[in-house]
Amino acid sequence: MTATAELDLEPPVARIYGEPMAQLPLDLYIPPDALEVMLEAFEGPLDLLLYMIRKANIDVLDIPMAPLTAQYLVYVEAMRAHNLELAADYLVMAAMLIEIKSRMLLPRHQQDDGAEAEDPRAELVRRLMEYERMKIAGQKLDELDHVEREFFWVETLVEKSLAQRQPEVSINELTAAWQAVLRQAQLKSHHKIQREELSVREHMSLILRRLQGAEGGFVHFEDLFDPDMGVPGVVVHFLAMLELAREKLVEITQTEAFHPIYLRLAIIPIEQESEDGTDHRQAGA
Amino acid sequence: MEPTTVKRVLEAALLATREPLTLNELKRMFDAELANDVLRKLLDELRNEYAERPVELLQLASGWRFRTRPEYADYLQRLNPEKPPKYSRAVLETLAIIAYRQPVTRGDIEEIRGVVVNTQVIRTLEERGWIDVVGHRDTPGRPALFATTKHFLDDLGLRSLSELPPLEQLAETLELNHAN
Amino acid sequence: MEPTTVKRVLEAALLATREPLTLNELKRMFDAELANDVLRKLLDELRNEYAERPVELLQLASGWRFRTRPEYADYLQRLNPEKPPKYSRAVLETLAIIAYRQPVTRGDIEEIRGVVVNTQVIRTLEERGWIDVVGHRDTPGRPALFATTKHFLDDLGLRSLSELPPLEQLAETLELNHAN
Repeated sequence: MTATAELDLEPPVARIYGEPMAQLPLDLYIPPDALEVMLEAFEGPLDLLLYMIRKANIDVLDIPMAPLTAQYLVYVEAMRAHNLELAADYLVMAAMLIEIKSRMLLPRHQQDDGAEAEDPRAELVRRLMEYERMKIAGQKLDELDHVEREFFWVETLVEKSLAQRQPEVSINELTAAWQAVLRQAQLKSHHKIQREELSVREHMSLILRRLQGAEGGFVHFEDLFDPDMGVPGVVVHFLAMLELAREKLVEITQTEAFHPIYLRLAIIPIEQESEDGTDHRQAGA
Repeated sequence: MEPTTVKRVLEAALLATREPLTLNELKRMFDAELANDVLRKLLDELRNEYAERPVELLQLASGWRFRTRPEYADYLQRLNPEKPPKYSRAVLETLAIIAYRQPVTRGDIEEIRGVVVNTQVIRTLEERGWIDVVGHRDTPGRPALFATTKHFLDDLGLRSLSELPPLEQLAETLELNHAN
Repeated sequence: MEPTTVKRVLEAALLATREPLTLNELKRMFDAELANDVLRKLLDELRNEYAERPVELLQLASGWRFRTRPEYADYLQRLNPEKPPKYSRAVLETLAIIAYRQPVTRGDIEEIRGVVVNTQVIRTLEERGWIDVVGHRDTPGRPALFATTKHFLDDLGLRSLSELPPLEQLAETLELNHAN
């Protein structure tokens, strides 16, 4: 807006308030480049009008329409004369100003309800004031602290490597997967899926795991039973043992009748990590 | 869990977050139920603990977050090779109209500014995530109604629209004049 | 500029940065020349000031940055509504077969599923600690026998495998489904 300061607005308009209006200087000179800058500097006709009013220190609530309109038209005419592309908004405003000015010349009639007729300038004043309010509000918004300008968000790193998320599996997902397996197996062939108590299979694993950890490989038959199992537990455990024998996964040995019964894995794991960390092979059974 | 431990967890979360955290989100971190007033008290304590530090805990439109205090901006700017965007008057005035007069249509904005609103102006604000369409007015063409977002308030470090600078009181003089 | 002010500026920068900051970048914020040893001393002091806080100042390969202490990771994770990763169908079905038919060999699993079992599938379950080798079958090649572990039961919140829906019941629903 630096160039607009050269537009000497004050003499003709400032003095008209309360005084007979002075003639607009006919030799008002606006340099073309200043006009160009002006056109860019103003956000539209309301902004231009507001500038003229504020610059001339006119009371917004009592705008002298004749000199303001004249002044405005001088600007618009100057812009046109310099072949500047004039936004239609400026011409619409010119028409509006001329209309208000002419209505000001007519005597104001009382309305039927006795209320005084509205000032022809009222709408223009309302718009000017609302625009000015928003113009100032825009400047104030700009003056507020903005992120990445006046402040920055704090954003420390989060150590994630220690907390890698593992997939979760629900019981439902697991059984659904098993159902899918069964369905496929049934569809595919006559592959027989035995209906077996799941706990038997679980105890089979328990026994195998126990035998695996046994010193020397042999475990006393009775030692494999935990009294805490209760009767159903013991039965399931025994069934599991028989199933393991049937599947040739364990060997059950007894040297003579009524002698202790021993169990061991049918196969001793071929590779075991020894204490010193080197591999050493154990003979199979 | 000790209140101090809870406070340290809150602190860790608020220092590390990439978005403001709501009370409900903060609560989600704990197994035990945490009452809102307890949480608020701890957040208040936390804010006080940072009184001497160059960062401050802020309550924003969409939650709580730490930010650097504005007096450090000049130094921190030097780390940023990118200059923060400078908005034109058209953008700022349009933003002000949407912020103070929301929800508004493009026509409303044009009426107030007295000029056609460039599409780029609206797009700039939308891309920044500061405004969005919240509905359509039931008039011919069903024009979109624009409003400011929580993100806009967050970016200005504000909790609500009521914290925006008050409008100039020009209107009152006008009304007074009419009353006479 | 007071060393304390310099330290506060460093603190603000290191808390707000999204990338680790090098000493040179940190120096860029100040008009006055800052010697490396002075800078290091201030960073050391800063690190000590945060001894009691849930974030720590770290020197990483590419520079300095604050990071939340690892012990808060579990809490912070609950803030992220990130979906937990999922196991593939192959992994789930293999796990189901091992759970319901244990002890089984890889050959058993392949026979039931009708497809070759990828080594990676078995390894995934082993690494998770959900299955292990409980023996070997006395057949050529002495294949390993897999069973589910106690850890598996713990992770699924089961006391024993018998708490899984029984096979009988599953078979019935299956037949019912087929009947329909």
